[in-house]
Amino acid sequence: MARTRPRLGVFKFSSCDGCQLSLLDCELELLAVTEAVEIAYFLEATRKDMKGPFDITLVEGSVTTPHEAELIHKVRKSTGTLITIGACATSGGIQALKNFKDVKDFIDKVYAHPEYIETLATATPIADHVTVDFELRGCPINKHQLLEVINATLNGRKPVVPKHSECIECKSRGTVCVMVAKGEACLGPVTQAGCGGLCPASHRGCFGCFGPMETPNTAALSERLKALGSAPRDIHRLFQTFNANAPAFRQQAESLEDRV
Amino acid sequence: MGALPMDPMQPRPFRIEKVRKELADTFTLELVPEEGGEFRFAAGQFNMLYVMGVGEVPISISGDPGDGARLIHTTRAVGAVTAAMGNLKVGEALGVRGPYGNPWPVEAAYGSDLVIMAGGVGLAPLRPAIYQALANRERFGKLVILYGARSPSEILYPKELEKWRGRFDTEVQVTVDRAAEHWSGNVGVVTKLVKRASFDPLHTVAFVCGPEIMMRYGVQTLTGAGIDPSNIFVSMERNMKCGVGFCGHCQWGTNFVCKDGPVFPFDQIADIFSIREL
Amino acid sequence: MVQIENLGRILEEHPFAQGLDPQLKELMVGCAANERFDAGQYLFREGQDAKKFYLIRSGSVAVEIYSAGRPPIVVESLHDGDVLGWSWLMPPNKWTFDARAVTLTRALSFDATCLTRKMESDHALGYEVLRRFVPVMAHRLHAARMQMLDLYGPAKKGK
Amino acid sequence: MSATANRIIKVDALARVEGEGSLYVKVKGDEIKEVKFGIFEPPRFFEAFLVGRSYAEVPDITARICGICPIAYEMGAIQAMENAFGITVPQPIRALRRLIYCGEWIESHALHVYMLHAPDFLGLPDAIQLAKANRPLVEKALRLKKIGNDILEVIGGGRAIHPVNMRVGGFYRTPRKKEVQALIPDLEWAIEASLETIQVVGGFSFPALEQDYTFVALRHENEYAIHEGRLISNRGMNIGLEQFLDHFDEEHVKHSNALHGFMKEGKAPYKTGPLARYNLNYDKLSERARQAAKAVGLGAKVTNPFKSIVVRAVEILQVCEDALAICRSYQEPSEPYGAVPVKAGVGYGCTEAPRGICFHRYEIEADGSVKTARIMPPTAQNQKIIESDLWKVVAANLNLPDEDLKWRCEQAIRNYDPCISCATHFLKLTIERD
Amino acid sequence: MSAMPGEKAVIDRERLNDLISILNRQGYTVIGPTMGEGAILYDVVTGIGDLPAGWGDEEEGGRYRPVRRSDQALFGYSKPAQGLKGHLHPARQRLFAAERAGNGFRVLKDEGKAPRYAFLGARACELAAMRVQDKVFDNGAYRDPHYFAKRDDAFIALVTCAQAGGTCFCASMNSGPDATEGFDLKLAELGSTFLIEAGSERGAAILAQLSPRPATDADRQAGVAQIAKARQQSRSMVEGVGPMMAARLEHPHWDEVAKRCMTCGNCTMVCPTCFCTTVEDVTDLAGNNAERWRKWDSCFSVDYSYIHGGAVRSQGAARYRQWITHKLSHWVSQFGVSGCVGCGRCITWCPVGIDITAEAKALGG
Repeated sequence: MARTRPRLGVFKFSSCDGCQLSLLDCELELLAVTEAVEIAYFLEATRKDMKGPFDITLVEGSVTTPHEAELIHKVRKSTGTLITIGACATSGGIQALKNFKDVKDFIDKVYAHPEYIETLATATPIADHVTVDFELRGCPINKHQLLEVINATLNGRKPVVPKHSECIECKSRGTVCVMVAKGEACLGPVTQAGCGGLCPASHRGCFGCFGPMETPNTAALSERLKALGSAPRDIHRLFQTFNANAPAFRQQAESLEDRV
Repeated sequence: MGALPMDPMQPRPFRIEKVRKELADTFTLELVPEEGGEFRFAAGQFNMLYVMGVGEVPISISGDPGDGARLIHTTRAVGAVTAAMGNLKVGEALGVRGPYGNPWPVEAAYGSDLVIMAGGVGLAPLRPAIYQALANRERFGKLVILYGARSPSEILYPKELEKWRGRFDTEVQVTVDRAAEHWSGNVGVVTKLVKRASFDPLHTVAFVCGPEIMMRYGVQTLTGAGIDPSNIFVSMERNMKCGVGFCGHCQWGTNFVCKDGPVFPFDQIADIFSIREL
Repeated sequence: MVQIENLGRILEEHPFAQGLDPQLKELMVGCAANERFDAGQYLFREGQDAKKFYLIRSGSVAVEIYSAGRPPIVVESLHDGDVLGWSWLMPPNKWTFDARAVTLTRALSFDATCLTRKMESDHALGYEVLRRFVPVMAHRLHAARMQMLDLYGPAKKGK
Repeated sequence: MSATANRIIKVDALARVEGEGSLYVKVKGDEIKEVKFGIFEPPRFFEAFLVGRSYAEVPDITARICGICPIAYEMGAIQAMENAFGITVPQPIRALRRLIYCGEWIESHALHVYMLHAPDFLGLPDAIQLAKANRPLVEKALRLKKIGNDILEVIGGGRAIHPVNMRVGGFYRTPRKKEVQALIPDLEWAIEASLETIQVVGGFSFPALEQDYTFVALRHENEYAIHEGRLISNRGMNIGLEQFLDHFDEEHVKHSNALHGFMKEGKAPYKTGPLARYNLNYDKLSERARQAAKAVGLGAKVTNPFKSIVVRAVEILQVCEDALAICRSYQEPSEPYGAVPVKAGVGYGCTEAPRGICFHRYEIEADGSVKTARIMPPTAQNQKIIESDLWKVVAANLNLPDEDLKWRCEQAIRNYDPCISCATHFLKLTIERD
Repeated sequence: MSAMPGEKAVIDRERLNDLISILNRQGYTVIGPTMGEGAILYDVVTGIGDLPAGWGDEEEGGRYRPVRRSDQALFGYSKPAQGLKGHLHPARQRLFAAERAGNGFRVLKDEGKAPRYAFLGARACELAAMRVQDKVFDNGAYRDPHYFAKRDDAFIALVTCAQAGGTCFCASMNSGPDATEGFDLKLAELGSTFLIEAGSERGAAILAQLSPRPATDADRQAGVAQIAKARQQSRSMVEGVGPMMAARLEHPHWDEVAKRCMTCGNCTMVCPTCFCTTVEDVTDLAGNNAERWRKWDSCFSVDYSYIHGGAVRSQGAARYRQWITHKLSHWVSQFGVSGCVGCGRCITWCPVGIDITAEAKALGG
């Protein structure tokens, strides 16, 4: 059966561009994707500026400016399936570190004329502003998972994007656990799978690019990391980096704050 | 070495002969094997149904075990696979593995009264048992069908229920949770029907299928009415990925629901039936 | 009195009176009346004073809630052997539902004022009547909860 | 349209650049009143986040400044830390670093040359249309790009964007010999593909524009500088990294969320990136790269910014050759990383990102935490020179209709392969004809 | 000499090279212990030089370290980090491919040939684990062709343990350190020689080519002493654990464990008997080709027990209870054997060191 080509929009909010680059990085599959969907809006790839509505929209980045807070509602209205991609869009990303600090102080640190800068006090995930149909995690997202989500959406199936721990990926590929075999601090046991278990395979602990797994027992991991010799301040930083604003990581970092 | 043993994980394509919409979200498919031949099963068994590229789900068989020419499944669209199944059209194909699982012990109930209690789409897995019981009506004492649905418009197989009710030898009672005033039937929970049904509890076998909570209270009511737990059978639902005991997902206590069930005599599971998150 | 004898026999046959001491039964019969309702006729309506209760002998009765702008919703249907109404037992003694005969219904009704007086002066009767109402109420509560669960509907997606 | 009509040309959201930027040009008659190359990519405050973090975390955090050139950030930060702690890495580690950087260059340049810039020269909106016109070419381009990513994945620990394997002192894990050797056949193919690329883009027609630029680039005695060297210019500057801030600064202008870099001397704009590197390090290009450049008419000097696409193609060839040599001679280092003697101090790092020099300076506390951080990405440094190019392009093309002029301006900006996400801490085109 | 099954002989350690070559010649891929990245791992071995000579291991709850031995023993460790499960029951396995055909689809024949494995250095507990998984994948009604394509023909050269690892408790599970059946060859490393016996005819045929000499009484005694020493284990499984657990499905201790358990699933991944899998449907973008893959799953994932609407085991406590009660108790009802072979990997590789023997004791007390 021939299917009609759905229209795809790719939008960027505050981010590093890496997640949308993942789409261009699907080198071998990219042309197939452009055959399966009509890329109707994707600034990084085309100057063709076609208007909505879109059947599928990928949104990268978090909401950090008043303009973005407005724009996301327009994007939501013009799209069928809205898929957020990456840590920024799903938890606020690295720039959510400002949620824990005084932003004015930050602007002063970076810019000579703070009065030129328009920014919100927080960096927030897209789902805090509009209804999101699917969240794809990662800093950056895994391009295979991105293809899977697009593919599943086109084929009407549930994307295979597990929410269990990173450990299961590590063990499935036969990586030796760096926490057990080396005493490295690792967020793997509380982090959602998806990257493919990269850090432990590179002999270092996971630093949580994919955010908290389902039902993460961050307290138990903190206790173990302490026993392995991590200072509370180091554990705090571990939880407060790329998915600092994800509730489970945020709360665990907060619970360590009085000991930092 | 001779021919390789059949791979139980490989589906056989069946062609859709007929699609019937039963309720807003529930439909019945009539299937015939592409390779030809008959499909034999026992009442209460299920198949793993595969929609190409979408996935596979366990669905109980709801046709007549006496009729091997057509495989009949009634399904509610609740997830991606069942939704995709609902979009299939006559002439398209579906993968089938099965039949799997323990059936309703219809023959073991010969000589007794038979009470069939169903809730919602739980009537679908019981329909084969009803067909079988009706085909062998003379072998039973009383035959009582108690059915509860959410509302009059959500009663599954209403015409057949009416037909069965019209038989002089079968007691059919239908109740709904809520109704508008034009509904002249029963309103209330299905368990309420037990009290008014006529059967001899000491010589009765009961089959119960519906949502787990309904089955819990249903069994309670039936045992309360005096039926021995070993004569009450329930059909359980658990996550299944293989249907043959390889994937582990459907474990429930010592049981694999796929091969030890889905139909269990209640006395065998009474001790775990109410344990949470088991 | 022929009528009372009849009522006594009728009460005797109703599950409500099972195991009730004959003396107490007699006390109850003194407050009873035989009633008949045609299909569609209301036994009582919401908000009216609840001065009676009914033991249904035959037929079926729909317990309904009315809401403006939509047809009444039937929340339960009662049949032979069921007990209808307990609002007479407690203040403000007002019916909280409508009760409508779905088919020709015959019922034994009991006058609340009469029975309440007897129950107060004869605590044994009071105890026996209440003891029979408690399971009826408990059962109704349980059934209401089950209906509230909306068991047969498609499962709601978990978050 | 009368000669004195107001003309406003706006590009609210520039396409085929990394990140979000805009252009605003205001023309009255034949006189250009204003050219603003703006970056409305929201500010992300990296320098502020870094304060108080451990030195060890800085490479991973700075990687997130940019998904296009994370190596530039990771490596700049790593080398700055090593500079602060007095670490020199052994030769095999250095070679692996160059190899992974070659990967980023191949990926980024192939992406820019084919997917982002070439459609301008062919009058197409994007590479998808290019694929319709010449599918084998686009497939080759994608394979070339993929080879860059493959290097990034093998050396970087499994992913090309925000690789996880680089650390202060070396790598977390050094790849096995067979993993590196597996790259060789593809790199051999890539050399042929890059030669073909030079021919294809060398055959484009280039708008006339010659500029007398101040070029700034890294210079290394033994190689085409990528990740190490002194900073030199065509005006005689030759400095160590620690002197960078004595010569360069950046200012905050109203129309942009990115700071604009300038040379302190004369408060002058300067140019970094492929053209600067080519002009300053022509002698360090491989013989084959020089010959291939010559074959499409490129000598030792190139001052037409539109020819940057050809220079990028030449650079792809250069790094493919470099990468191949490294892979062929690769021996597994005895240790993946050396000791890190943490101490208080100041460290500088500067590398050639695909789009130009990326400078880092950190002050580190005795416990290894960051006291201050300063990062100057290439696109921020190039902002002033982009505006200068645009003045010339608009002036030379005032006869063009707005749509064509707009496109020409965009093309001129894309000469720089601006990476706007990184510059924030960067574009709408608005051309206003007044 | 010709070796009969059960008869003990002695070979020099260099003969292992011959053993590997003979197996290779017979078409087997030989899998054996190697010093991998950070731990001893099973991998392809082509000669004695690939074996982890002089390496041992230190293991305790949540901790593993490879350590140098004072000698050059080839099998001087307790057990590799992950067992042999991955070879017979791979983490990912394609079940079938399908392509659209007209209105329907066609299931394509899998032309792939299963690898022929010889396991050199398999431990008794690992052999026990295979025998447990055999029962799972041939449960009377159904036999899994994917598993048995590799298992039926697998050659097992068992090496008995010379010492117990820090987390081993096979002795109390009756699954080690020695085995009496199920192997083709059984070896025990005695210094520079191996005590060897055949357990099958094909084992005997190969043994005959290894220039064995008859074992002396001293050799046999050394072998017995070695097993006795390996039997000395610091951990043991509490007696009667099966019925005990079945009676304690509702017990406050589950919540205690849940405080420590991260539901990360490491225990299930390293367990040599854990067999659970989920399936993954893979399609091309146009939807014309589809594949169905089976991959390892864990009862610790929420999705594992998902039925429309929600998961049956939403709580960590329930998931831990499922794992341990299945392993130690329900397995016996299902398959007639315990699901635990006492290898102790779940203890070693639990990031927080939860100890199955300690939890069983705590639950029984």
